[in-house]
Amino acid sequence: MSLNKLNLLYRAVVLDHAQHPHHKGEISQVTQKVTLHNPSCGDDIQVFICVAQNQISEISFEGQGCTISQASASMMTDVLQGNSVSQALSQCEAFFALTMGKAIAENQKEALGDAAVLGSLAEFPMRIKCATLAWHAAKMALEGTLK
Amino acid sequence: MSLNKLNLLYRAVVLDHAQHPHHKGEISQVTQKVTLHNPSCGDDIQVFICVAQNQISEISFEGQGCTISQASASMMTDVLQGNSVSQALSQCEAFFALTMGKAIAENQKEALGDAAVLGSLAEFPMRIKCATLAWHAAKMALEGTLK
Amino acid sequence: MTIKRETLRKDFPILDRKVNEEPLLYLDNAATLQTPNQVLKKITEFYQKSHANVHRGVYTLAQEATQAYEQVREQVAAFIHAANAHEIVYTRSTTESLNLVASSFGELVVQEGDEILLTIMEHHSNLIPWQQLAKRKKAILKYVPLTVDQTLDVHAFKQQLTEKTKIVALAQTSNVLGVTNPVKKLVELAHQQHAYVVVDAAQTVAHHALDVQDLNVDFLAFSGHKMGAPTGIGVLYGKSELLKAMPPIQFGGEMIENVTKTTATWQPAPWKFEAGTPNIGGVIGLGAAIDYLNHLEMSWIAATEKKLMMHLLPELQKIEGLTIYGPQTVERHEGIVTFNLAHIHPHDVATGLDMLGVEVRAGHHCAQPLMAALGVESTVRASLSFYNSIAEMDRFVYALKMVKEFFNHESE
Amino acid sequence: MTIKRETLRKDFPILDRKVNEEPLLYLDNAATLQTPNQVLKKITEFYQKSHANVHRGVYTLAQEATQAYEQVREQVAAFIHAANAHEIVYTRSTTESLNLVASSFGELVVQEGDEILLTIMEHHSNLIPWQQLAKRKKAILKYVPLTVDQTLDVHAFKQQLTEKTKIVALAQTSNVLGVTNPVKKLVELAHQQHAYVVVDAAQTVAHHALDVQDLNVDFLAFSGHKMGAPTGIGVLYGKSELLKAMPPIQFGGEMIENVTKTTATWQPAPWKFEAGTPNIGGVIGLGAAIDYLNHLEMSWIAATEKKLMMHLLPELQKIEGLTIYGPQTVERHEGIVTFNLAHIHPHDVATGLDMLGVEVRAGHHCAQPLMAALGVESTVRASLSFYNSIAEMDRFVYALKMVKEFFNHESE
Ligand SMILES: Cc1ncc(COP(=O)(O)O)c(C=O)c1O
Ligand SMILES: Cc1ncc(COP(=O)(O)O)c(C=O)c1O
Repeated sequence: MSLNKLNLLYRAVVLDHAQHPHHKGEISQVTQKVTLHNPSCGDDIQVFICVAQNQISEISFEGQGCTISQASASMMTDVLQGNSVSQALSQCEAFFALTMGKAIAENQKEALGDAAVLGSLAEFPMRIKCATLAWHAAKMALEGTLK
Repeated sequence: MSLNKLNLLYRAVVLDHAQHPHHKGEISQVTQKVTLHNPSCGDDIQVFICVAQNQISEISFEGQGCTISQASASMMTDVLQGNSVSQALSQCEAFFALTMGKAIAENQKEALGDAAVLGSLAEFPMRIKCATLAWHAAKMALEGTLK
Repeated sequence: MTIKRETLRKDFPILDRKVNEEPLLYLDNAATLQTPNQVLKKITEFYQKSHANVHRGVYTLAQEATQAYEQVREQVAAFIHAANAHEIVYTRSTTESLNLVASSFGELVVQEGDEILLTIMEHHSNLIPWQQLAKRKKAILKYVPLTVDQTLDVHAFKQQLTEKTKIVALAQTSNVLGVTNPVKKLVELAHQQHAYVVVDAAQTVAHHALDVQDLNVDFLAFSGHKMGAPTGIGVLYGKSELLKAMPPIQFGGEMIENVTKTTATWQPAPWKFEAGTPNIGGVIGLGAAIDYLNHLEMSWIAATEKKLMMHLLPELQKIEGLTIYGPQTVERHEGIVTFNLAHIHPHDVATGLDMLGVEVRAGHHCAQPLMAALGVESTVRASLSFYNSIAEMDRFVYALKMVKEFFNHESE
Repeated sequence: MTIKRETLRKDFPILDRKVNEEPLLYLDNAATLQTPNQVLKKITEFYQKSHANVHRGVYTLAQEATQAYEQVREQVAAFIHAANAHEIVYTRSTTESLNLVASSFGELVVQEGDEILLTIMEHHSNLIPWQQLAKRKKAILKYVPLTVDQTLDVHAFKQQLTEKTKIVALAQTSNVLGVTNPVKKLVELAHQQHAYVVVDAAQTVAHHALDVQDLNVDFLAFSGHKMGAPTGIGVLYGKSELLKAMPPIQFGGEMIENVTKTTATWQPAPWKFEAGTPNIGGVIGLGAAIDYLNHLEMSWIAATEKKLMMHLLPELQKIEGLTIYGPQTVERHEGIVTFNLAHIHPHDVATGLDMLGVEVRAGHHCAQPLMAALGVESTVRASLSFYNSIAEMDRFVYALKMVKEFFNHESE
C-alpha cells in the first residue's frame, strides 16, 4: 500500500491552505455574492466580491467543504484579488481547463499561482467538482458585475 | 422440413370442424351470452346458451378466429349440448387441464368427445389461448346461470 | 471489435440453433434484433472489471463506471447526429421514451381544446400515451389516414394540421407497412404551425443512418434491443431547450440536487430524467451495439436489406391468394412485409411456419387502429435484418407455400 | 449452477482486479452488489439461445422467452413468499417501483388533508415521490424522527399515526444507519389505522430472507442490482387486490388488451404495468441471482455478514476521533457502517482510501434529510457483503488509520 499518489494531490501547500484558509469570512463591502452547492457531498461555498471600476478590490469566501474545496477557494482568493474582472474571468477558465487535464499556456499557469498545483486533479476526476466549486461561484459573481 | 407435427395439431377432424363448424350462429332463445376477446390476434368469440332447469337445451357460437379457435368452439358445442350445468362446467375444467398438458381421467377424456384431440395443444403453448377462448366464454355464461 | 461482413452470422450463435428440429430462420427482427457476441462480451467484461454504481462515488471504480456510462451518451449523440450529448436521455425502451414525452412535455404544453395529430399507422406505444393525455386534458386527437396505396396521406396531413395542433406524433417507419414517412417534410409543415414533432424511430434506427438535426425533429425515441443492444435500454432524444423546460416524472436517487423535508430541486437534463440506478449494463451494451452497426456501416446495412427485399417481395407477390399490405413496391418496404393468405388465419400460418423453423409474427402487431383501417383483425409479418440471406428468403417462400398447401389441401 | 462457499470469490472476477495498483477492496456493496459469473453466463446463454420478444409471438422462440420470463416471476414470488406470482411487477429499480406506487396507488387513495407518514431515514427514492404527491394533493407529509441512539422512534411512530394517515412509507433497512426497522410490528400499527404500508427493501433483500405475507406489507420494492442481478431490473410486490385497483401509468406494447382510436383497455396486473418491451435479459439475470443466493442460503449469508461486522465494528470503535452513526451495537448493523473522522472531510477520507484500493462511499447517500437530522453534511459509508473476508476488514481498518495519519500529520 502506498499513499504516494495522495501526496501528489494533497501537497503541503494544499493542506496548508485548507488548514489556514486565506480570505475566509464575509468582507465588509460586498458588491456581488454567489452561493453554490456541491450535491454530491452537500457542501456549500459562498463567494463575496467587491468590484469597483472593473477591478476586484476585495474577494473572500465562506462555507464548509473538503480539503480540496477549502484549499482551492483560499488559493483562488489570493490569485484573483486585485485583478480586473476580465483578467479574473480568464483565470477561472484557465483553472477549469487545467483541472480537466487540458494543456494551458505556461504564463496562464503561472498566473494561477498556488492554485496551479491542483492541476494534478485531472487524475482524480471525481474530485474536480470539489475544486472548481468556488471558481464557478466567482465566475458567476464576476459575470454579474458585467450586466 | 416436415409438417408432421402440424398434422398432429391439425388433424382432419380439427380442420373439418373449422371448415364446417357446428352450431355457428345465434340461437333463437338465449338465456346467457358472453363475448370474449383474444388480445394477441384481435379475434372475438361469442357464446350463446339457453339453460332451462339447469340443463343446456341449446348452445351456439359466433365470431371469427383461427382454425384452432373455430374448431374448438364447434367441438365444444357438440360436447356440452344437452348436459347439465354442473356437468358442463366440469367438462370445461377438464378441457383446460387437458390443453395445459395435465393428466385427466380416461372417462373425462371420453366425455370431451372430438375436443379431446386438442390435447396435443399442450405442445403448442402459444395456441392454448385460441383453443380455450370459447370454453372460457361458455364457463362464464354457465356460471351466470347459477347466480 | 472484430467484425467481418462475410462471416457475421457467426456473431449470432442463436442463428445456428434448431427450432422444431429445423434450422432457425428468424424473421421477427422488427420485434427484437438478435444480439451479437461482441455486445454480450462487452457487457460481461464490464461486470467483471468495472461494475459500480454511477454518479455516486468519488472512488476509482465508480469513476470508471460513470465515465463509461457517459461516454456512451456521446456515442449515441454522434450516432443520431444530435448537437449535444445532453440531449440524450436513457430510458427503458421506445415505449418509455414516448410516455416520458407525453407525461412531461405533453402535460406541459397541451391545453383543453388543443389538437394532437397522430397517424393511423402508429404503434400503440405512440398512440395510447397521447390518447390518455388527450383524455386528461380534453384535447382533440386526430389521425392522419392512409392513401389508397396504403402509405401516409401527406395531403390529409397538411389539411389536418391547424394552429391548434400542439403535438404531432408519428412513426418514422411503420412496424406493419414497412413504409418510411417523409419526416423532414412533415416536420417542416408542423413547425409552420408551431407544433412540436415527436418521432418514433424504433423501426428506423437499425436500418438507416439518422440525423436528428437535419430532420429537425423535436423529440425522437428508439430502443436498444431493436439494434443489437440488450433489452431494457432505450433512448429519448430531445432538443436541449425542450428537455430543460420539462419536469421530471420519476424521483429519487441521483436525479436530485438538493432535498429538504418539504422541497427538492433537480439536476439538469438529461440526468433529472434518470431517477434511481439506471441500466448501466444496458448502456454499455448500447455503446457496443452502436460500435457494431458502425463497423458494418449503416449504408451497407440498408443496401443489404434492400437486396433481400428485392428478392423476397416479388416471390411473395407471385403466391396466389397472398395479400401484401402497404405499398407494392420494394423501395417502400423497410425490411418489413406484412401479409395474409386467403382463408388461412394468421395464427395458423405462423404455427405452420414455426413447425418449419421459420419464426414470423402473427397478430395485430400492437397497431389495432391500423388493422381496423386495413379492414383485418390480424396479419402475418416477416421482418428481416442484415444477417438474413437470400437463401433464407427462398426457404421462407418455400415454407409459406407448403403451409398454404397444407391448409388448403386438408380442408378440401 | 455450481457454487462453493469456500471458493465463491472466484465467481466475482472483479474482486481480483487492482485499483491504484492495490488489490480492490470493494466496500460499496450497498450501492450495488457485484454480479457473479453464473448470472452473467445465464444471461449470455439466453441471448445466444432463446432471445425473442415476450408475449408477442405464437412461434417457438417467443414461447421459450415468454416462459423463461414468467418463470422468474414465480421464482421471485417464492423468494419473498408472495402468495401469487401475479403480485410481482417487474420495474427498472427500487426507485421506479416506489414511483409507481406513489403515482398510481398514491394518486388513487390520497386526498387533500390526508397524511403520509415517512421516516427521517428514508432514501430519496422513498421520500421525493411522496413529497411530490403530497404537494400535488395538498396532503400532509410527516416524518418519524430518530431516538437518541439513532434508531427509529417507534413511540413517535405510534403517536404520529392517525386515522388521517393513508400511507406509511418506510425503509426496511436504512442505507445509512444500517438498522433494520421492526416492519411487522409497524405494519400492524399502521393497519389498525387503515393505512397502507409501502416498504423499501432495497437494503434487505440480499441480506435476509423476506416473507411479505408474514410481514403483511401492502407493497414492497427492491432492485436486482443489489442482489447480484444486473442493473435495470427491479421488483414491485403488491397485494393482488391493490394492484388490481391501480391504473397503469405507462402505456403501449403488450400491456394493452384492446385499442380503438379513442379508447383502450388494459391487461390484468402485473402485465398492465409492464408497458413496452421489458428488460427480458435483466429478468433472466434476476432469476439466476436468486438461484445464486438460494444456493448460498440466506441464513448463511446473514451469518457470514454478521461475523464480518462483529470483527469490524469494535475495531472502528477503537479509532480515536471516529464517530459511528446509528446504534453502537453489532446486532443493529445490517452490513452497513457509516462514520466520520474528526476534522477530515468524508471526500478526503474516500479519496485517501481509494488510493489504497479501498472503495467506500462518501457523501449524503441520497438521504439528505437524515444527514440534516444527524447534524452533518456528509459521511463515509462502508458496506460489506458475503464475499468480503475478515482479512479485508483488517485491511480496511489499517487503511483508515493510514489515511487518518496522513491528514493529521500533514496538517500539523
Ligand atoms: C414502431 C414501433 N414503435 C414502438 C415500439 C415499441 O418498442 P419497445 O417495445 O421497445 O418499447 C415498436 C416495437 O415493438 C415499434 O415497432
Ligand atoms: C434504502 C434504499 N432505497 C432505495 C434505493 C434506490 O435503489 P435504486 O437506485 O436501485 O433504485 C437504494 C439504493 O441506492 C437504497 O439503499
